[in-house]
Amino acid sequence: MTSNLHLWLIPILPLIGASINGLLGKRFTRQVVSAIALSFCGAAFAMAVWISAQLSSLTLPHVETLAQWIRVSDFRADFAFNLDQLSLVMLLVVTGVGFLIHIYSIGYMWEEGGFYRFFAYLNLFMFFMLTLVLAANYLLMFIGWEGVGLASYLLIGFWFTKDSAASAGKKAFIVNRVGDFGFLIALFLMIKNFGSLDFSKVFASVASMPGNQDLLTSIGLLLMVGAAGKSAQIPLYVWLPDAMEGPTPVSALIHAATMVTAGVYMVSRSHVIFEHSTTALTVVAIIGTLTALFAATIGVCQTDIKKVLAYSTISQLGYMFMACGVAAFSAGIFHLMTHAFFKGLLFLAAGSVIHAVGGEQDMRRMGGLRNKIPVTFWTMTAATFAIAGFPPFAGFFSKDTILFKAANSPYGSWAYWAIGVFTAFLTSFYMFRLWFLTFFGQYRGEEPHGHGEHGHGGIHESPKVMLIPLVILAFLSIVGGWIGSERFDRFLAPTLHSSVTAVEAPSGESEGRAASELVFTSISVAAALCGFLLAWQLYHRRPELPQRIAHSVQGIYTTVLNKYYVDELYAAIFVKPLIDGSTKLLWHGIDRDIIDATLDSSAESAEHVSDTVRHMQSGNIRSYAGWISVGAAALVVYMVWTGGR
Amino acid sequence: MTIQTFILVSIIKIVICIGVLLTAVAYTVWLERKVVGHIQNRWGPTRVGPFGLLQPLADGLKFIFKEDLLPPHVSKPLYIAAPMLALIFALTSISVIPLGDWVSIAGIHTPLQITDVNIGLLIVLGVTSLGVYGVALAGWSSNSKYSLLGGLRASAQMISYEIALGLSLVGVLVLAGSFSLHDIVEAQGGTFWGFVPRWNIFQGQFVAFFIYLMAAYAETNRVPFDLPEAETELVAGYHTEYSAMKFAMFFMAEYANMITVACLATILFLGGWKGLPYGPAWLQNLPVIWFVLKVFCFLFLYIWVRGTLPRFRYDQLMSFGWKFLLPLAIANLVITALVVAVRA
Amino acid sequence: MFHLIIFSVFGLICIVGAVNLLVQRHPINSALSLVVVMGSLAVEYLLLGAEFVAAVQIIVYAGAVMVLFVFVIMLLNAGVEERTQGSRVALWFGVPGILVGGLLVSWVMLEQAGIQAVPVGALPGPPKTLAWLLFHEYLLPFEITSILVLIAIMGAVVLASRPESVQRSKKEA
Amino acid sequence: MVPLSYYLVLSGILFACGVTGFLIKRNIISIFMSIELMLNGVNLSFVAFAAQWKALSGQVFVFFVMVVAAAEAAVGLAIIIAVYRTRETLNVDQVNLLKL
Repeated sequence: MTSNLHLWLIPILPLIGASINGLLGKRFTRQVVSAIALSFCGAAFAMAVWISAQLSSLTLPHVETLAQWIRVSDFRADFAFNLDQLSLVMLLVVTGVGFLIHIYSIGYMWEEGGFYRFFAYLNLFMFFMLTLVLAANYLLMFIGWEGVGLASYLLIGFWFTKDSAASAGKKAFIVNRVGDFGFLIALFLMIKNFGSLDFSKVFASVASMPGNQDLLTSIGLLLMVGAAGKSAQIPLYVWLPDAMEGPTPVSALIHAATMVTAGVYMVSRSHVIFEHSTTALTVVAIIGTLTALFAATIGVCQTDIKKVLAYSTISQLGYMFMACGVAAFSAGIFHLMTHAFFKGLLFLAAGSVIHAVGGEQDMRRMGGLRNKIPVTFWTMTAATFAIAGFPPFAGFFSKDTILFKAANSPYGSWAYWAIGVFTAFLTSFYMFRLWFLTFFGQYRGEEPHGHGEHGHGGIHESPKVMLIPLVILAFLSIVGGWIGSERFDRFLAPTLHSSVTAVEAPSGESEGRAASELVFTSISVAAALCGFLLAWQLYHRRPELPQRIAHSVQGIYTTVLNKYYVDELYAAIFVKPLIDGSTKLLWHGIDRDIIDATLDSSAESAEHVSDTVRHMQSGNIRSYAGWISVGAAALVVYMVWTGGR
Repeated sequence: MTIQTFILVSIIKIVICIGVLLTAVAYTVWLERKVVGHIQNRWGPTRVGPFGLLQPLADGLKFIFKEDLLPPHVSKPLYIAAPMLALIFALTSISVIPLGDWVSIAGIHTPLQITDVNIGLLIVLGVTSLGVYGVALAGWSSNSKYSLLGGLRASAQMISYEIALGLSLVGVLVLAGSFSLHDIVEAQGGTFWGFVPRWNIFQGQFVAFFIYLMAAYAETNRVPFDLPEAETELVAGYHTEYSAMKFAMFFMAEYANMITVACLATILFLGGWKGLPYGPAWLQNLPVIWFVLKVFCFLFLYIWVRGTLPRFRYDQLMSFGWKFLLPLAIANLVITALVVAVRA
Repeated sequence: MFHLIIFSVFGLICIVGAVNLLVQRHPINSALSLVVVMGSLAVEYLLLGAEFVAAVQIIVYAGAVMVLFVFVIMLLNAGVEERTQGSRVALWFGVPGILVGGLLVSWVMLEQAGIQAVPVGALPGPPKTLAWLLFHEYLLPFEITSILVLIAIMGAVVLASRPESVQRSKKEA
Repeated sequence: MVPLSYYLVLSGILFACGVTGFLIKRNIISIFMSIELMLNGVNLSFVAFAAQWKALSGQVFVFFVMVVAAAEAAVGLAIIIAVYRTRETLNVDQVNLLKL
């Protein structure tokens, strides 16, 4: 170990902030609360920047053990933190975007009750997310994993008096549990077979025993189940759209930029396992691809601005998994980073829009906001172009890389690519649909009234504190991709050093590769352009057209509008049997008829007995004393009888 | 010494003691009236005999010949028993008081006290603590509210001050290392630096002496602690309903108690029969005279205080006893014990 | 012989006092009988040589504890006992029970332990020896009982003092 | 020379009288006095056994019993006063709220 970076400080700082705000925040003014939250989060960000500045002098991976945790015979898990290129990227994204969103939240949440609570939760989330990212073993990572789930639950249900918010929180939590279950079993398998959960040891064991395909496949698939839960992939994606019940900054931070990408991070982190199991990789790729397409189609029909963004998030996460599935992990992480920028921005801008129109989220009641909230409009525009994949915006580079890899990687296939391109077209279409519906045309809603008492009625631009993060993120959304996937790949290579790319790199003919890359790029840009044009045609030039189309394909439209009835399907298959079973069998059958009945009858018999015996309790001291003396006499008689033996 | 002579000697001593004590009681009354009279610028008794010296005799005769009233609705056995109890306990405690050292008269070697027991002090304490029954029962059995209040006050007051009294004596006991009154006096022989007598009061026990003084006044229901018979509020307290000989018994009991307490103070703090350590040898060895002199001084102090001080209020009495005397006594005990321990 | 006579006389006084305690219906008479019992017990202690115990018995029991009883009886102006029929159990089971137990114990004592006799002043307990025992061997129990007494004093003060609300209303009235 | 058993029987009688008093007396103060009587009976047997076994600790125990009895008397009488203040009676048969 070269030097001590005190990595543990990075997660602990937000935890301190959370504790101060959570325990004492009720007495603080909003200024103090926000100052505390910002300073601790900002300190974590500053530390991340400081560490990246020192990167050249470090030997990576850099592992620091803070304290012993669990030591059971040979098995040990410590509070250990791991810094390498991958976690550094995640660290910067999480603290950076998180810090910006903290700033934004001050403006967004200023009027809300429970201000201190919100920031306490937000800082708590940062703590867990940083723990997840920096963990040097799966167990600590799991703590962060569960912790972000908790923070997500708390923040989705932030307006817990609202029924839908409360149940959305529960839904997110429970669906995540399904995924965590898979993750946990994967951990158990690792402990059993590798005797350790340290990344380094696990990967070393995996590399040294490549023959054990079945084991690695099952671990990989179980990990994928966990990742699917956290990152909202088929079949566990259903919680994410509902999670939009939370405050918009939460959607931006947790449900777009950071937490939902934890699955991608985890799969990338475990790339050694996946690379040794083709089956697992294929499953990841298929799930990613299908999710991308599936969510994109739903997104086309959604009218709620945040729901569109939610499905778009699912779809983009699908891209990332697609990248992971074709062993292009660095491409996935690259997309993760750019996505954090532009999707965070999209949510924040959407929040700004919602803020502007007084809490309205339905795009059909927006429109023509371009001139009224120009800063929001321009930043949103940047983000939209970025997600749609127009050069030179950030999304173009990452998405393009993924599509290229999907076709060209040894694990890739043309099918992935084709679906990916179609999804890109859909993405472009629904994003521009959102853009046009929101900012162009005529304003279709009522005058907002929510802010009447604050003396600035009407549609209005958000305060500076919200706009500055928007601008910064817009800047990042534009330039974030200019690093270039090649350079990014090289940077991450030590960590995500894959046998596949290692084999491929020397054999690649760079000439032909550049040429084919250009073809792929043109195709994907063309798809994005098509989407843009279609959206322009349908929602700007001839806004009556979508209605007619919807009528003509009524069945499909309703199905898509109702999200393919997946929620209903799950309710019928899982939820209802579970509720019925627990009601009829566990509650009525076992709890009431067996356990309660036993206890009740024993209580009743005790009552009967005591009812007869209680007459001895006359409340008269002298009769008690009488019984005592009778007892004493009996003892004396007994002792005399036995002769004191 | 055979058992017969022992019994004979004991009886002789008892008779002498009782006689002397009763006479002393009578003349303490006379002394009090005389002294208080002079304090108040009066003459006191002058008519009966020279200086009124036969006054106690006249009083006694009067008490004997007065009608013995028995008020209605009293609890008769207790009403009669109460004054007797009071007097009996008052007289009993004199039995262990040593008036002087061992003497040999007609070949019989005997102490100048009825009996010397090794728990003498405890017996005095025990018997005086029983004395409260007389007062309390008188108060209760008289079936009168003044009596009852007097009895209540007496019992509460005596229990309270007994603690301070007992604790003040422990210091002396620590110095002497014995309960026997004879031994305690013997331990006070000799002098400091040739001229200060080695009495306990000069051995650092002056605080204890002060506490003893206060507590003794309270125990004997004397001014300034005569709440049980405070005539301005309770008519005559516990003996309101008593008259004639029964009243006389209470009266005698009170003065007998005073004398006992004075004797005890003399023994415990003032060196008992030990004389001043200077002067001719015969002057130093006048045992009974020295003792009587000291007792007289103590009694005179009693009377002096009575003629001078006003009566306490009852709550003042209680808080004085519990909040001042008791802590002071404990502090005195601790310091004495420390000094003894360091010296040893 | 002399010993036995004294023992019997005071033992008899003891028993008579104890029975009188039961028979008397006025608590003050019971209390005085109890004083008598205690006094004669002190004599028994003297017979056994426990002179210090005897003295303390008089001072503490007769002189303090029982005075306290008398004081409370006077304070509460307790009258003649009412003959209420509160408990049949106590009368019909308890008393016969304790009589049987007591008789059995006495019988066993007389049968089994009657051989040894105790001379007068069998075990002199001079105060010094007792004090040595008390402050060396039994120092811890001694200190513990002192704490117990302290607590008892405070408890008694708290229990017997009138509740503050009552005091205040009295003052206002 | 008095046999030890006489002392013990005397102490047993006193104890039995105490218990009987506890059982038949109604006045709470009398009942309390019965308890004191029991303690006295026990004390006598302590002293007697001390003489029997030539062990002074028996007498020491008596002191402890006395101290506890004194403490008990103080607290007990305070309780009696408190009970009298609230229930206005000293008859234990009427202090019977603790039933059914």
